Amino acid sequence: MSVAPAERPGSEPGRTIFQKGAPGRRAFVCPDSEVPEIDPRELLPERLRRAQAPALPEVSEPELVRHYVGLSKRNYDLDSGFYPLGSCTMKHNPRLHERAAALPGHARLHPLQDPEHAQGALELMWRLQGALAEISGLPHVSLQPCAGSQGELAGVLLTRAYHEDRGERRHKVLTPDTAHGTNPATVTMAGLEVVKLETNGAGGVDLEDLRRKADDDVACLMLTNPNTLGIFDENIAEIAEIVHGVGATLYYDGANLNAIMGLTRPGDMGFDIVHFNLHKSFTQPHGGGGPGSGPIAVSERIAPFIPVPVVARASDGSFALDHDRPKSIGRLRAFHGNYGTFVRAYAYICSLGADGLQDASQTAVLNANYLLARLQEHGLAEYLPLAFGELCMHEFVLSGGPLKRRLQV
Amino acid sequence: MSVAPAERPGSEPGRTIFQKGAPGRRAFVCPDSEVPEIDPRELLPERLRRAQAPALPEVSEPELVRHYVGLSKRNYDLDSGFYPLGSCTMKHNPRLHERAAALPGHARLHPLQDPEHAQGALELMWRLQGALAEISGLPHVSLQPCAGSQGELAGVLLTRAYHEDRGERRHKVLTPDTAHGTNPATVTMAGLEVVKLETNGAGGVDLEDLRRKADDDVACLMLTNPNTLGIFDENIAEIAEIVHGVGATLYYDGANLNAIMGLTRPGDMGFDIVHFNLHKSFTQPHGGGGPGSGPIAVSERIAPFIPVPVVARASDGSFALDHDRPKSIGRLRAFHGNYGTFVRAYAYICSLGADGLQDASQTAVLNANYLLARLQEHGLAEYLPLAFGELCMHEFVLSGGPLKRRLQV
Amino acid sequence: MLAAIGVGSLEELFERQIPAELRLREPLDLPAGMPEQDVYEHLRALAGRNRSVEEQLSFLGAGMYDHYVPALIDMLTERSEFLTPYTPYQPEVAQGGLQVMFEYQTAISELTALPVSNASVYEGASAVAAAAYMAKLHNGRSSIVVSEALHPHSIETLRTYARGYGMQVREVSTRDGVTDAQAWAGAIDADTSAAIFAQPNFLGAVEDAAALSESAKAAVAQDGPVVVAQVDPITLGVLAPPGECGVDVAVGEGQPLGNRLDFGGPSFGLLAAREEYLRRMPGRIAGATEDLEGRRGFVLTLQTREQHIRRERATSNICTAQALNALAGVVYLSWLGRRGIVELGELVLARTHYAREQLAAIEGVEKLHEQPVVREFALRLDADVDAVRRRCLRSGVNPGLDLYALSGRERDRGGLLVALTERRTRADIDRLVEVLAAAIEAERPAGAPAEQLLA
Amino acid sequence: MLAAIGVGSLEELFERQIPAELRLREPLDLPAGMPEQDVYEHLRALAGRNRSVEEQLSFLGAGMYDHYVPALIDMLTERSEFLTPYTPYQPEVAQGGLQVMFEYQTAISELTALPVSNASVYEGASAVAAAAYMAKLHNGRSSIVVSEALHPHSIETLRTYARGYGMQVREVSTRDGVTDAQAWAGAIDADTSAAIFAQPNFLGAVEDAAALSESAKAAVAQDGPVVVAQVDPITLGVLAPPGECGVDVAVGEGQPLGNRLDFGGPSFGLLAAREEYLRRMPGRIAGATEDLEGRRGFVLTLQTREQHIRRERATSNICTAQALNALAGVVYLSWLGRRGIVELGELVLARTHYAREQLAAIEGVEKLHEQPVVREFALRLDADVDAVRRRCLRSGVNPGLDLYALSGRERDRGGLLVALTERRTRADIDRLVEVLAAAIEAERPAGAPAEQLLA
Ligand SMILES: Cc1ncc(COP(=O)(O)O)c(C=O)c1O
Ligand SMILES: Cc1ncc(COP(=O)(O)O)c(C=O)c1O
Repeated sequence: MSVAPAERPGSEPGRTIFQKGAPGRRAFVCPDSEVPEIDPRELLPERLRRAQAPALPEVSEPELVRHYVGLSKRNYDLDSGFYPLGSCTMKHNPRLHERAAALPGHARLHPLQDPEHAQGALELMWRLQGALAEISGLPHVSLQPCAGSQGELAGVLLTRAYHEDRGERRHKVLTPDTAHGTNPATVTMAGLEVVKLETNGAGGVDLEDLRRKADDDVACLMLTNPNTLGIFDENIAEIAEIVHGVGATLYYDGANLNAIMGLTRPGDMGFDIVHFNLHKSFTQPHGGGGPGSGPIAVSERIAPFIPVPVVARASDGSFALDHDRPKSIGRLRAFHGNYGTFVRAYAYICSLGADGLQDASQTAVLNANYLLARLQEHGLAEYLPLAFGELCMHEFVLSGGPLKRRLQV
Repeated sequence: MSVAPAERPGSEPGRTIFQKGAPGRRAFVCPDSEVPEIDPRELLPERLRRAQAPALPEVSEPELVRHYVGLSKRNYDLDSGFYPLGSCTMKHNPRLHERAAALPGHARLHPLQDPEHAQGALELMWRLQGALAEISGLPHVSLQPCAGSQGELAGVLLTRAYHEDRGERRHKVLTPDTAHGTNPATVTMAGLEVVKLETNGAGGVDLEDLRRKADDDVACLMLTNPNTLGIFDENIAEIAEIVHGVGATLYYDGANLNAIMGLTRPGDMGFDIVHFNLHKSFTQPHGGGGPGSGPIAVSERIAPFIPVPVVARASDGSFALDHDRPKSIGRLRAFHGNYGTFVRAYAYICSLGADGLQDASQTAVLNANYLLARLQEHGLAEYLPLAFGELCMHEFVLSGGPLKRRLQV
Repeated sequence: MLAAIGVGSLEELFERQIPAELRLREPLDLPAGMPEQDVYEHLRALAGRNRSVEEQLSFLGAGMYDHYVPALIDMLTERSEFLTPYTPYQPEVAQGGLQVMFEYQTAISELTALPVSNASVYEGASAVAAAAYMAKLHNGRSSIVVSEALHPHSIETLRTYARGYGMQVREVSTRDGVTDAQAWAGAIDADTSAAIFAQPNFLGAVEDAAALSESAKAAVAQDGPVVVAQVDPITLGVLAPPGECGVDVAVGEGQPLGNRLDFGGPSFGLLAAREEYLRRMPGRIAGATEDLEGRRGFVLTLQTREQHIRRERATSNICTAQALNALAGVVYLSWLGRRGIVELGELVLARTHYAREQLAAIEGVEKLHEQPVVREFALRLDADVDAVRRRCLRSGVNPGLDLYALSGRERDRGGLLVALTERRTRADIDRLVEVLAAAIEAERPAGAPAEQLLA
Repeated sequence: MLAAIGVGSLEELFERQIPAELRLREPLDLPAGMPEQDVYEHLRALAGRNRSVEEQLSFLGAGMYDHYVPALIDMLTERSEFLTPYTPYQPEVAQGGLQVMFEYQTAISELTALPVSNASVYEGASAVAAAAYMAKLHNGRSSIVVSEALHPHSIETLRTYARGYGMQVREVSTRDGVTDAQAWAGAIDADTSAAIFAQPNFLGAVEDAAALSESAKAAVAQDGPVVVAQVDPITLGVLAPPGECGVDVAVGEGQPLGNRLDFGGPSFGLLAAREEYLRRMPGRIAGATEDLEGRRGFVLTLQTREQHIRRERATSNICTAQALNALAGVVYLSWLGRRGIVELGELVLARTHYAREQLAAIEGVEKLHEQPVVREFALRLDADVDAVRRRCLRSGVNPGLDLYALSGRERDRGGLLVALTERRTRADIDRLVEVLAAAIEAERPAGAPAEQLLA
């Protein structure tokens, strides 16, 4: 027995692929080895060999397809409607990006291909670095981090390296108590200590508390701006002054960057380090929890420490991976970052251009604010999840411009 | 207003794409013309111009995607389970075929590309012609027909041309009363007359009736073998003798060909013309009603009349489209046939090979018979649709061989 | 299982059914089966021996055009739910597909300005033959008048089918690139079942569709012939639609609407008509209905026309047609939208004009006709077209179709048919001009002034 | 809408929020937006300037491998229902994704013979660092012992993270291609939190995993270090799995399992462990549960480890990881199946052996070590590796990795790392042999016998 009649999508949930099929069945047909046969023990001594095959599923190709198509139907996806959760950081995922990323020149390019045979990929990364620098107002970019939280880790390690390079060992990192959980978790992993900051009535940083806590032991302040209510911290200039005043760095959690692109820039606000979530602000599909991508952009003073490699353009116009950065904090992963996500983010930036990005942000802010207004009106602020679906949709009313179609808030 | 909250899949069915979106909205961004602007009336006189834009939908890209993804979810598909209808002629649709057919060298090849720059496509067609000839036992193949019914039309027109070439005008075509509706419809369109044949107890042709009706006016007998119950007409040799005896041709409706591939061949049974349903026997996905493909294979005596063009191999090994067939019935369509379906059918034949095709047929027959036995046992023969789903599944019990996984009955 | 059937072995099962002398004694003479990766590599190698429009700057058209297919179409047509289902005979499990058909019909109807559309026929050439059969069923007359400026494949297909229908086909000649109005009116008589022209026609020229329809109807005292236009849907954003030009039945090749080239197929044929032809239409038609609880739903309607029910008296034998391709078509039209189809039409119109003027300015090239053109145009070269094309091909440019090579008609000698889409940029056009000019220069009969040769 | 918010214009909305001096006065300095077709052509042009494994016969490996990705994986990962959803925080709308995670974990667990697996980490190198953090949380010790025969990127990544952890990294040298057993045991002491080796290692050699684990544990009287193995999942059909070799935590790069190369990412990192490490694991873990009506369902479990709840005391900061890539992984493993993974392993093993022997027979080439190899092996060339590679590249063959170019370590000079997959046929190997032999012949120091140079 295999796919029982009851195995229609929706019915009998929970039966896994391991419970389907039958012994000996499989989809894979193994090619001939074509090479002279040799005693297996000569190839690999018994002692190093696996004794029993791993108990992987045993299913035919149609069973396999049906099982996973069936599971897919038990997911709720962005292409069918809005999310009750996370929807305001989620964008429409244009299918063009999938098509472009699947081109063999991108998808089947080996990461260790000689740079002269990967000029297109390196150029794409270089252009993305440049675009992210321009968007953030911070000139130096590393595409290495695999997701936002790894970008944060890079940021805190950069801060450490920066201070250590100046002979200082600062151990405190200030984070508002409303910060995303990855912020404090990152601080610990980077060997520093979290010091919580109070939030004021408007959801911003409590300046009094900040002044109290900003001392010579503070390495960094991590901030998200605008914050989760879509409110821009109007004191940001003052905050920067205080933080810089004690010699600390200012870190920008870029998860909400899509609200300000083209309107204002973290670099101009005084931030030293920012991470981007390409899977939020730049249409990398969320995949039900990844893949993501968390590039960082930094100011001049942080630049010597950014992870290797960085894509550099030589005077002859060719592109190369620059590993020769003696003060770098090093690598965060193998190879050069989640290139497939770069293709999509870059495609998004090309599609929208400067105007389109600004339109996208304006629409996002307008909606966030409208949402806020409506929530207050209805006294529903506590019940965001339920109200989201209806309200976010009004974004459509606005999107008249030719490019706004790509904007989903 | 656009995608209302209620517009989740399943709810509010029936709202069409025309009822969504808002005036002025669209997904398409038009490229710049880049050429000097010219008075539109000079380009195209007012009189020839459209006055009002057609009332096509006005939706954003996300709305468009959601609408059609939503509609797709209101379909029941082969990748989720078996069909209550048509399932025994439907096969698993390997995804490899879609990947191969989408390669730009296949998918983005213009039909009027110079043959020297389409050698791969022509070779594929030539190989497919050869494989279909081998499978059917009939040496000459035309890939032109767009589907089974057009293959039938080709067949009847070929029969007419054959007789007319011999100076005969025969106007009757014999078809069993159980024949698929396309058979009689085709006969009429081809300008001939349907004469119904009685069916005997075993579901085969009633030989007495055949002898009675087979006369000099009969152009052709159209037959499906095995018939819809999976039963092979054991009198086929005698039938052929009778039909050929009066100078008529024998046409094989190949919709059930997947039951006999590699076991027996229409050509060996005495058929003159056969059509294939690539969308049934050769895994072209059914697409909810097309595209299909209905190549035909014919015997030597019918060969001079087959549609143009045919792919021919020159002595230097190159491939060309042969239009120079003076007795041909002509074209049935523009260009060279549904090439995209050829890629898939050819991929299927390559995957299975001779053995695999035979395995596929044996499994199909075994199942058809098992089905029959079970139906009789349960006295359910009249209610095929409902019983199908459960019974066809037992096919899996058999499919142990490495290649059988591709076989879905 | 064997026991249930009542046989002892697989062997016995076949022995008892297929007479021994008919059973294959040897395996089929086909190569052995291959693993997926090998099949893929084999098909990739074959693809590599084709030069696609990605590898060549191509101005080929003549019925199929290299328009951009938006990525979302691939995504939708590759969804199992659209790709793999059977024909929607059971509406309760096929509402999605049926609604797509309904929407497709609506879109085609809007585009052609004709009230009814079916859910697609095979493709553009046999669609002409299908329309002729509708005319036959409608008025029972026995001759078909067709402009010779249809695509040659359409005329050849019509002739093939017409032999079956028992109808005569009469071709009407052209004059300066369009159907000769006098010859047209003269060819039509009381026995004319259908009068067929193409818009734009095979030479790229825009016909005076309204005038052709009117004169066709006026040619017969009582009831004129069924006027059939073969249209290019992508031009209907700028060209007066058939429904507003007196046309009764519009047919056309649907490939330009979101379908890839695929070396010629599969694509779809569109077919729309005035209301009175509804019951003569071939193929499937989806209709809206309400279920018992008052919910809107869709079903295949008017099935009594079809072969399953009416058998030899069906309006057509067509069964499986082009559902998935028609899906691509309606998604494409929705992607363009009401404004987009006009903008795209204007864009292609402007580029076509530009290309035509630039090319006609080359020494040794002239326009084959002076009619307005919208997406394609014919030139006459003062040199051997085949030789000129070969030179261009060596430079990576396919300058278009050698008219004579396709049609085999003497009058097409020297003709080159050049097609534009939004994919061919101004830079591409300029490159074509450059390459073609050089090729003609090289191939032109030395010293012969163009005028003499062309006279 | 503006009224509801209480502002008069969009302008005002921003004025009232973003201080004037911070607002961008000029548009971003980025190119103007482009239509879809232009973006596509631009990205296609960039792709065209890369040489993929389709355009080159490539024996590159060293962490990512060109295995055949079955077409059904693309189909599944491109389905909107898998591609576009958010993280499954709301199980009632994400049962599909959660069940996939659960199945993935089961498959990784079977493959590694370790009872618990998480739902993936970023990739293979940072997975090593993640395992080291688990060790730190587990035993609080401060040093990490690592075989130098890990991929250099893994060691570099570990060092980056270790600075954050406040841990020291000690590298253990190799001997004849594998971790030096004596040095290994000698390096481990009571302060060693984790002892890490790779299987197979960076030079392609199969380590004696059981012996390394045992000696690591034995090196400390009471409680030995956490033994971590970085494995290549595709080899686990033939190699003794970590769970049967005394390994506590197995990590690895998941790319070979149904993920494309993508110039290095995204892919996924696998991480499995003995039960006692479950609560130290980073990232998401899906668990089976029953709903109120007794139906089986899936949820994210043990979330109290995670940063959302535990914040600065979380077991890791990892949040978004590689759900879609892990889906590809479990589908691939299911496609191979229980038998397939063994067959594939044996196939690659046989071809690797063949290639190694054939190549080592070339004059001027020798094995870099004599250890058994399963899918990759290191050679030493008696010629400048860079020059030899360039010659091969000109013939369309990428013979593998220049070890020194990647690692920058003197001892790697002359080293070439050659990887095999089921995609490289015997004919491909024979071609490599031919091309490499010719290249070495041309580049070899004249007359110098190999033995001297290599001594
Ligand atoms: C505000 C904020 N910061 C950081 C992150 C972490 O990013 P990632 O999940 O890519 O690691 C997220 C999202 O998860 C977030 O919303
Ligand atoms: C027995 C039989 N003959 C002919 C046909 C017609 O084939 P098509 O639908 O491809 O025109 C079919 C299927 O529809 C069929 O089942």
